[in-house]
Parts: sequence; structure tokens; C-alpha cells
Amino acid sequence: MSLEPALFYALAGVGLFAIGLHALFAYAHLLRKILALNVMSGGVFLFLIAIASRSAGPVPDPVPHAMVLTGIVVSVCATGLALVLANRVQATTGKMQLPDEGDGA
Amino acid sequence: MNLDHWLLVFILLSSFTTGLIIFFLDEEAHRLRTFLNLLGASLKVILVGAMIAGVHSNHVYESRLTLLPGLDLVLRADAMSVLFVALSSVLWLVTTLYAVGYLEGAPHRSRFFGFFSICVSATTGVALSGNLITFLIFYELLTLSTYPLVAHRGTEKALKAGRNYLIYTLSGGALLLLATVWLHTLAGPVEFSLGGKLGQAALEHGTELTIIFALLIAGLGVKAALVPLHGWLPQAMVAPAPVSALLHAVAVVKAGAFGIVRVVYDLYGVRTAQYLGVLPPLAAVAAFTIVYGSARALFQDDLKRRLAFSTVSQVSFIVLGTAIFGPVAALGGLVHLVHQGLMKITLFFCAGNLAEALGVHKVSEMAGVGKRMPWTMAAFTIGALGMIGVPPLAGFVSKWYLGTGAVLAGDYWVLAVLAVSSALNAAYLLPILHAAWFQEQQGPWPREETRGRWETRGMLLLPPLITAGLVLGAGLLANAPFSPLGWVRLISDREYGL
Amino acid sequence: MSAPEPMADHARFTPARLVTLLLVVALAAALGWAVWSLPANSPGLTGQSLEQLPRSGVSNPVTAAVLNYRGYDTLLEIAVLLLAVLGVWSVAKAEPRADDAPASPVLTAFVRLALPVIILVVGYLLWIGSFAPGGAFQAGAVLAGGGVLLLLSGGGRAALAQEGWLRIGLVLGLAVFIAVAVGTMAVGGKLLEYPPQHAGTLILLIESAALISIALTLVALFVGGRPPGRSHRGLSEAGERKDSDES
Amino acid sequence: MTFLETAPWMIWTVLLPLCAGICTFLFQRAAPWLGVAAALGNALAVAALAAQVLRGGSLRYPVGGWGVPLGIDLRADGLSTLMLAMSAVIGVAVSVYAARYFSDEDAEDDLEAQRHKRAYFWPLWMFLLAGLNGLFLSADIFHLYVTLELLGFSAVSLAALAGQRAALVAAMRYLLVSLLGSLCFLFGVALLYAAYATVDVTTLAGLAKAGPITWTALGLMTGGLLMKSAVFPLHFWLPPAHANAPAPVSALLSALVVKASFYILLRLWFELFRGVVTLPAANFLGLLGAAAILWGSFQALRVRRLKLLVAYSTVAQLGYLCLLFPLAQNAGVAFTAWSGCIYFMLAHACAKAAMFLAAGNMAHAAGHDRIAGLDGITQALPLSVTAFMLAGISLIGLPPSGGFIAKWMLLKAAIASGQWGWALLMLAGSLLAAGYVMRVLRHAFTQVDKALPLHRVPRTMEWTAAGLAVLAVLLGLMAARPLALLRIGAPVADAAVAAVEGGPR
Repeated sequence: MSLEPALFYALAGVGLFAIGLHALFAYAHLLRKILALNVMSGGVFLFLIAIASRSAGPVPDPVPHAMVLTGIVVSVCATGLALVLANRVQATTGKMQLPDEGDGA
Repeated sequence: MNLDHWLLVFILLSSFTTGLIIFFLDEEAHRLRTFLNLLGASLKVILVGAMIAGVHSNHVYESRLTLLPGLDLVLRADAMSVLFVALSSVLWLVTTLYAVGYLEGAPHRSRFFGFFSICVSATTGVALSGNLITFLIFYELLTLSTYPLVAHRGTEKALKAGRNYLIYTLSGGALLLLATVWLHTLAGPVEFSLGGKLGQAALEHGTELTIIFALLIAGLGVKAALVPLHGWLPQAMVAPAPVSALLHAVAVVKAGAFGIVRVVYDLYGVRTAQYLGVLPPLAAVAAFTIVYGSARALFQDDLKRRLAFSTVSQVSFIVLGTAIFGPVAALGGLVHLVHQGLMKITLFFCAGNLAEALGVHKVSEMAGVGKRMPWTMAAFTIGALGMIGVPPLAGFVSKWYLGTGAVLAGDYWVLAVLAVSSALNAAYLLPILHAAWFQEQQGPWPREETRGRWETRGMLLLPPLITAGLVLGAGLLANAPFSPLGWVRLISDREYGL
Repeated sequence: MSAPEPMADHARFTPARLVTLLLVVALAAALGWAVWSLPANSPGLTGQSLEQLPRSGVSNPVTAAVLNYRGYDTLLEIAVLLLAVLGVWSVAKAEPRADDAPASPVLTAFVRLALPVIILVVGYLLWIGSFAPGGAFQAGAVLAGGGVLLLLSGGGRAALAQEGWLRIGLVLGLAVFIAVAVGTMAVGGKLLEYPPQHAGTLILLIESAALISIALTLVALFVGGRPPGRSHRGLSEAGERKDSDES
Repeated sequence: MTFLETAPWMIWTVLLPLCAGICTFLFQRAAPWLGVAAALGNALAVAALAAQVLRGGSLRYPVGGWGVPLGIDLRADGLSTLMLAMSAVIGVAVSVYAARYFSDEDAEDDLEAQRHKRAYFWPLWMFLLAGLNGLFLSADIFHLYVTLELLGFSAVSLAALAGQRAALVAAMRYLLVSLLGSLCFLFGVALLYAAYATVDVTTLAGLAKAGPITWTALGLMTGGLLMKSAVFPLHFWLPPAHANAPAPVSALLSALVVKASFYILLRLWFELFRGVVTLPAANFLGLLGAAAILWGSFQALRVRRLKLLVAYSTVAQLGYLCLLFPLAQNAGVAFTAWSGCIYFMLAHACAKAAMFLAAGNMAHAAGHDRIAGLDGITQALPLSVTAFMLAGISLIGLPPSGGFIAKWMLLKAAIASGQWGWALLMLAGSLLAAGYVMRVLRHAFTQVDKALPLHRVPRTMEWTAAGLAVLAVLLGLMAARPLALLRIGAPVADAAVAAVEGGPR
């Protein structure tokens, strides 16, 4: 499809996804990793919104919107849980990152 | 669900359930445990007896359970299986007696006798298997139930022996599984039957079937202790004497040999095997094992170790007889399945007695032991002479038919093998007898038990005498209808369709 | 979040980094290619959803999708919300916040003014959801915002201490949702098959219940630990002590 | 009776655990009983469902009465039903075990911690069950995503339940991996919807054509799911997470949770993307499986802690499942391989759960789970050791266990289609498995001079472990019925009975 808004936003979504993915691998700090995951989900949501807007009709396709709504809630929960866990990890290990110890064999 | 069906199942359960119950008995319930053991064992003997009559009149017992479409668990009793079942059930009864006496006051007896019974059930299953997959299942069950017995003493040595036993047998099992699956994909579900069912397949997939045969023999050869797969057997003699008896005479080694017999006669069919040209190599391996085993036995000072190597060589007589084409040789091989069992179990019982009563473990300690334990050594002597093949003992019968069979088949080299092995047998057994009877005791026995009414506990003395008697009987009454030889004649006639 | 050590760990450039980078780039390229080859304009399910809209009980297609067409998703999604609280409570105990420093009077005053408005907005959002963008989640978020403000201004802790009620509030949304779902089956429909004439009411009912749970969930996540009430302390105390040391 | 036949049982397998989750959350004192009751109820519902499927074939249930593409469809075919049955059985056993394990009398550390674990285990486990059942029943890829998250959150929280350092770190890693996995999956879903305007598996299966979109979607989703089901080399998170959780949790995670994401993988590869997957891709997954088998086994032979050994064995066993992908590419044996793989899942679920419970008993009795220190314990807990042994037999694949039947079918498929490499690999894997099982069992025979001080282990905990282990073995003798069920609506065509009966192809 020619470079029109929908495509642009979709690609932007892809970009966010990729950036987040890279950050997730690249940084050890848990807060960064959690943020990275949020960026990734942001990318996916943006992509969904973009594809929803491709419908010629009066309103955009509602189904992707519903998906995004669900996705957002899930990612909020995920973030909450992740932050608390990270906090506990720091409390027990003293560092805000995953010790790259082995399996503790 | 008729009576035949149940008969086979009962024969299996007679020992299996006993085993399960025994596991849950508490350690101190000696009387109950002994009672259960003997009950199960004698029940099995009776049931088998009932079956023998039927099979003799050409009646075939069978019962099957479908595991998967095209994959049945089949129990079937034909002449061949009866031969093995009868042997193992009778010897189990005797061994149980012996084990009860032997393990008096030893720890973990519930565990021991539990696995002991499971082990015999597995052997029965092996004997009664109606197809390869059933055989495989019980064969592996046998492996599993034997490990605890080998490792029973729990010493580093015992555990190591157990580990090696597993390494050998499980690898063998893997080969067997591979071969079974492969055969299954080539020829579908093949059942054991007189003359085998693979004739047609042999024409289509000759090479594959040859490879499969090799795999099968390799898998079974581990338990049958064919050189070079015999490594586990001499190590396993660290186990208590009753276990050695089980390994060498009743269950494990026999299961391997029996498996080979089954594969040649009832899976491939001796004619198909001949056509594929797999018999000569098998014969060669057997012959080599016979000589090698005897030669190694010559240099063992540890009595049980010497006997173990002698097993390695003796069992291959069975394989040899199977691998020579012709009914007479088959006679020799099959009958040795029984005879070797009787003789070897006698020898191990006696070795056990020496160890228990006098703490004698080495041949070099045996000087003059004959005067101290005349009955035991008498039994030992009978067994030993049988091994060497002195007429009219059981061993002679086997070797005689092997020899004549070989001549009839035109394999004269076998005679040489027989001669050499007999010479070697004599060389490693006669010195023991000489030392026991004709030498004076030097110094005190290593660890003498306080002497009771007899030279040792009655429950230890009776079994070897019984088996020795059987050795004598099997030789003298070889021509009686229900003697081992008589029965084997029935089999080989049926196999060769005479 | 007591994380004193620097977040900036721009780690040295290692081969591993390069590999991950390349992988990510490759993935991005693949995605880009896929996106590029998407059909330029596709109505998606717009047609059907508008078609069925009259039977859905609401006039906002998104709400229809969320609570009617794909209501089952939302049912489990509410469960996920409750689950999140469960998870948080199972791993951590609410840290005693620095309540000693009394919130600034400005904040308290602001909260006092803001809360009524917030409540109003929440009500509006909840109601408008049936016709236009809005609904339980948006409303819940706003309400949660109010709750957070309240906490920051030092109020509302008492309410949170009422753990029993808190729990009930948390499960309310899911419970009502399930009740309605079972109800629809009881009256002979499929699961969540609202009778068209009552669809609007039922959806509003569900949304109102969900609103409370969502708001409470978000606040609970903000608090970030189980209430110190009668509930069970005792996850490695050492760890928690370390917490307070570092903060 | 008619009610039994017509009632929508599949719904209840989701709603019942959800309600139980709420109740156990509200009424903590009654939680254990509620939990066990719910597990039993779930088992009954699944049994009824299985009866329906056996009688009437696959079922589809349009939630909300909308039907695809607008609504969400539930679907219960043979595969889903078997998976549900698996979770139900394991669920009952583990619930009974947990009711005792988390009780005050058997508090290993202080009572407070025990109460805490009990209070949160039950609701979390109930939501986990709901997630599992929902996942197995969903025929809608976006709904699959939701259930995946439900599953992931409860699994992570359960993994963290023990609360000590190792558990928290493991859980954190698990959470990150799980979130990444589901995000990849979600993007795949989005791509598919963008291209085909539906999220229904069956419809998509009809529409999906090989091309950049489907390839990328397949890649993303597969990657995400491999991560979640800990397939080598993405397994790194599993051993610590499974080994540091309380015994019942380890059992659930190892027996059920990893299977769930693998189940989706199967649905994608053999149903949705049927026309898209390529042989090289399948072989690649096979290679991953092979690596998993070897690596997992070697680690299991290396590690010093019992539960870690069991966890690594899970890594290895998951490798076998991946062998399905290459094996099933040969149409002739596809169904045999398929049945083998599914049966492998069932057998592994029972065996692994039993093994973790047994390991839990040993650790409970000794207060540690160092393999080297097991000498006394194994003789103090004959029943648990037996359970461990029987489970081991099934893991090794020795007859007549369920593991054997499964391996038999896989081997058959491999040999019949001339894929010798996989066959030999499976045999090697069995021997390695025997190796690490024996590492533990040998301690049952070592002599101990002095009896060690041991905690008493409750009967219930020993018997549940033993029960599951016996089941794992019995599975070998009653394969016919499950496999008949598996045929119903199987995505893999039973290419002529020949494939099952044997015969070269």
C-alpha cells in the first residue's frame, strides 16, 4: 500500500516494538526492562489502531480497538506486578537487576 | 475369558502379587513373608504342571490385551515356553527355600523378596510372551527388577556392579527396542509361531531383516552374556548367592539365551534364518564365547567369579545348538537350557554355603573343605562333573547331542570346540574337587560359623542336594517321556516339522 | 521504587550486543516487509459489527465489541486484573509510606476540590461509554487517579485497612460478570448472550461493577503490596528490613 | 441423563475455577476444601465433556451467540479434551497434595510464612486452572492471548510464592520472558487480523497463504511460544523457576503450564499455518528439540540438587515434543507421530508431577534437596521412592509405561519414514534419562549406619505422588481409549490405517 497514514503508523508501531525489544536485551536494569516491555506493547497497540483505521466506512474497525483496550489493561497489570517483583528482587539481592548466576546447582 | 486365558494370567500373578504384598510387609514379619513366598512358588509350580499336560496334547493356551491398534500384549504357552517356565518355576521354588535360609537376619528382606518375586514373574512373562513386543516388555521388567537385587548389599562395589548391569542391559534393551520397532514397520505385528512367520518378508527385505537380526542378537546377547557383551556378569557376583543363582540359572542369563532361541526358531524360523545366512556368524560368536569364557575361568581364584565365567561359556552352548542347522543339534542346545540351569544353580548354592558356613570365597582356601562339608561338596562334585560332561550326568547328554548334531550338519569344527571347552572345564573344576577332597585343611577357616546339627543350616543344605539330584536324574532318566530331553525332543520335532 | 543506583548502564559494546542488535534489526525488517504487504484498506469487521450494533444494546461499536461481541475476552481480562492484585499481594507487603511528613496543605486542598469533579467525570464516562468513547476502563482509570490523589494527600488509608471490604470490592467486577454470564445461560441463551432488550442494562450493570474493581485494582497496584492488616506477613523479613534500610 | 448430555460442560471448566478463585480469595480459612472441591468438580465436568465428545464428535460453542468472525468460539475436539483431562487429573492430585502440604502442621519454616503461602496458593492455582482450561478450549487466537496472560501471571506469582531470594529472581526472569513471549504472540495475532480480518483459528486455517505476512506472524508467534514453553535454547528461565517453587507449584508448572503454550504451537503449526510451514522450518524445530534432549539430560546428570535435576529433565523431555514437527512432515506417518507426541505430553505430565511431588516429599523430610544427602531419606520414604522410580520408568520410556507407548509411536513414525537420526536420538535420550533417574535411585540402596533426623511426611503426600506415578505407568496399558478420543477432529489426517498398522512408506 502507498505510504499513507495507516501504513505510517503501522510502521511506527513496528519501530517501537523493535526499539523496545532491543532495550529489553541491551539493559540489565529491571526498570529499563519493564519500560522496554511497555514500549513494545505500545508498538503493538499503535499497530492495531493503525490497521483499524484502514476501514473505508464512517467509523474505524472497532474490533482492534477492543483488542487494544484489553491489551492495555493486561499490560497495566503486567507492569504493576513486574514493578513489585523488581522491588522485592532489589530488596533481597540489593541490586535492581537480575544476578546472572547459574541455576544454583 | 475362558480358563486357558486365566491359567496364564494366574501363572504370572502367582509370583507378581506375592511380590507386591511382600513389599508392604513390615521387616519383622518373617513367618508370613516366608509363607507367602513358598505359597506363591509352589502355586506356580502346580499351575505350570497343569499346563504342561495340556501343551503336551498340542493344546495352545493364549490370552491377549490390545495396547494400540496393531500392538497386542500376547501371552501364549507352547512347548518352548513350557520348557522355560517349568525350569524357572521349579528352580524358583528351590531358590526361595535357599534365600530364606541365606538371608536370615539380613536387613531389607521385604525389599529383597519383593523384587525377587517380581523378577521371577518377569522371567515367566518372558517365557510366555507370544510376540516380540510382549517379550520386550517383560525383558525390560526383568532388567528393572534385577537391579535392586544386584545392588542389594548397598556397598560401593555392589552399587557399581548394579550400575554397570544397568548400563549393559538398558543399552541392550535400546537395541532390542529399535529392532522391534523396525521389524514392526517392515512386517507388521509378527507373533512367535512354529517355523516363524518372516519367510515372505525375508524375500522382500533380506538386508533389513539381516540387520534386524544382528540388532536382536546384540540386544539379547547382553543378557545371554555373549562375548564381548558379558562384562556385567562377573561383576554381578558381588550379589548374595541366591541372586547369583537367579542371575545365572533361573532368570537373567536364561532369558537372554531363551530370547535368542525364540528369535531363531519362532520369529524368523530356522529355515528363514538359514536362508538369510545369519546362523554361521551366530555359531561363530557362540563358539568363541564358549572357549573365551572357559579360558578366563581358568585364571579366577575367586570361586564365584570362576563360576561366573564358566556361565559365560556354558550358556553359549545353548546358542551354539540353536545356530547349528538341524534337529539334533537343536536338541542339544535346548536341553542345555535346562541342564546348565540345574548344574550351575547347584554350584552357586554350594559356593554360597561355603561362604556362609566357613567364609571361604577363594579356590585357594578350599583345601580339605570336603571333610568339613561333605554333603555340600558332594552336590558340588555332581554339578562340576556334569559341567565337564562326564556321563551319565546331565551335561553329557547336552554335549552328546550337540556333537552328533554338528556332525550331522557337517560342522566338524564344533567337535573341536566341544573338546577344547570340556578340557578347559575339567581344568578349572577338577582342581577344586581335588583340593576339596584330597588335600588337608591348612589353618582355620576364614570365618567359621558355629556348627549346628548339620554342616550348615538345613535350609541351605537341602536345595543344593535337590538340584544335584535333578542333575543326576536328568542324565540317568534322559529317555523318560517327561524328562527335559523328552520334552525338548517334542519341541525340536515340532520346530523342524518332523 | 527505592532504586538509588544509577539507571544508566550503557553497557560496553560486546559482540553479544551486536548479535542481538542484528537480530532485532532483522526482525524489524521482516515486520516492515509484512506491514508493507498488507492490504491498503480493509474494512475488517466494521461491517458486521455495525450491522449487529442494534442487537448489542449499546450504540458505541467499541463498547459493543468489548462487552458484547468479545465479552468473553473482557470477562477473563477482569480476572487478570484481580489476578494482578493477587500476585502483587502474594509477593510483597505494603511498605509503610513516609506518612510522617504530612502532605502539603496545597495538595490536600486540591484533592478536596478535585474529588467531587472526579466522581462526576467518572459517572459521565461510565454512562457515555454506551454511546461514545468511554466506559468502565476509562472511568475506572480516572477514579483510580482520584484514589491515588487521596492516598498521596494522606487520606483513604483507613479505607484500605478495611481489608474485608477491599477484597469484596476487588472481586465485585468479576463476580457480577460471572453472575450475568451464568444468568444468560440460565434463561436459555448461550454464555453472555444477552437478551437484546436487556443488553444495555446488563452491560451497564457489569460496567458499574467492573468500574469499582478496576479502580480499586489500580489503587492496589499503586500501593504495591498487601495491606498490613491481619493478613500474613512473614515473607523473608530480612528482605523487607533491607528495603527500609535502603529507602 | 439428557441434562448430562446437553449441558455446555466446557463452559463450566472455565467458570468453576474462576468462581473457586474468587471464593478462595474471600474465604481463606475454607480455601483448601474449596480448592479440592473445585478440582474435583472440574474433573467431573471434563469427564462429562469427554463423554459428549466421544459420543457426538467435536463441539463448537459460540460465546454470546454471535459466532465467528464477530464473536469468540470455543471448540472441544479430541486434542482439547485430552489436554483438559490431563489438567483435571493432575489438578485433583496436586490439590489433594497441596491441602496437606500447606497445612499448619507441616510448616517447614515459620507458621506465618506457611499461612501466607496457603492464603495465596489456592486462588492463584484456581486462576491458573481457569487459564489452562480456557486456553485449551479457545478457537480464537486473540482469546488465546488473553488466556496466555491469565496463565502467565498466575504461574509467575506461584513461582514467587516461596519468597526466598532464588525464587524471586527466578520469578522475575520468568515474568519478563513470559511477557515478551505473549507480546510476540500478540503482534502475530495483530498481523493475522490485519491480513484476514478474523481471529478464528479454523477460518484463518482456510485463508492463510504463504507470504511475508504469514511467515512473519508464524515466526513471531512460534518464537514467543517456544520461549514460554522453554524449548532449548530459550529454556534458561525454567530450571530455577521450577526448582525453587513449593513442590505442588513445581508439579503444576512442569506438568501443565509449559504444555499449554506448546499446545498453541501445535494448533498453529498443524492447523492454522498448515499451508505455510516448510520442511526446513520443521527440521529446525526438530534440531532445537534434539539439542534440548541432550543439553537437558547432561545438565540433569550434572546438577547437585534434586528438584533442579527434575526441572532439567523437563527441559529434556520438552525436546521430544519438538521432534513431532519434522516427523509429522511425512504424511504417511504424520498421525502416528501426532498421537505419539500427544501421548508423550500426557505421560510426561503424570510422571513429572509425580516426580516433583516425590522430590518434594524427600526435601520435606530432609529439610534440603541435595542429591548427595539422600541416603537416609529414600529408605525412610519407600513409597515416595517407589513413586520416583515409577515416574522415572515412564520418563525413560521403559515398558509398559505411558512414556513407552509414546516413544514407541514416535520411534515407529521415525523409522517408518526413514528418519533414522531422530530415532537414534530418542534411544540415546532414553539412556541419558536412565542415567539421571538412577543418580537418585541408587541412594535407595546405599547402606546408612545412622538414621538421620527426618520430618514426618504425611501419608496423603506420599500416596498422591505414588498415585500419579502408578497412573503414568498404567497409561501404557490403556492407550486405546485416549487415542480413540484423539482421532476426533484431529488436524493431522490419519493417512490410511497403514500408518498405524505399520508397513514401509
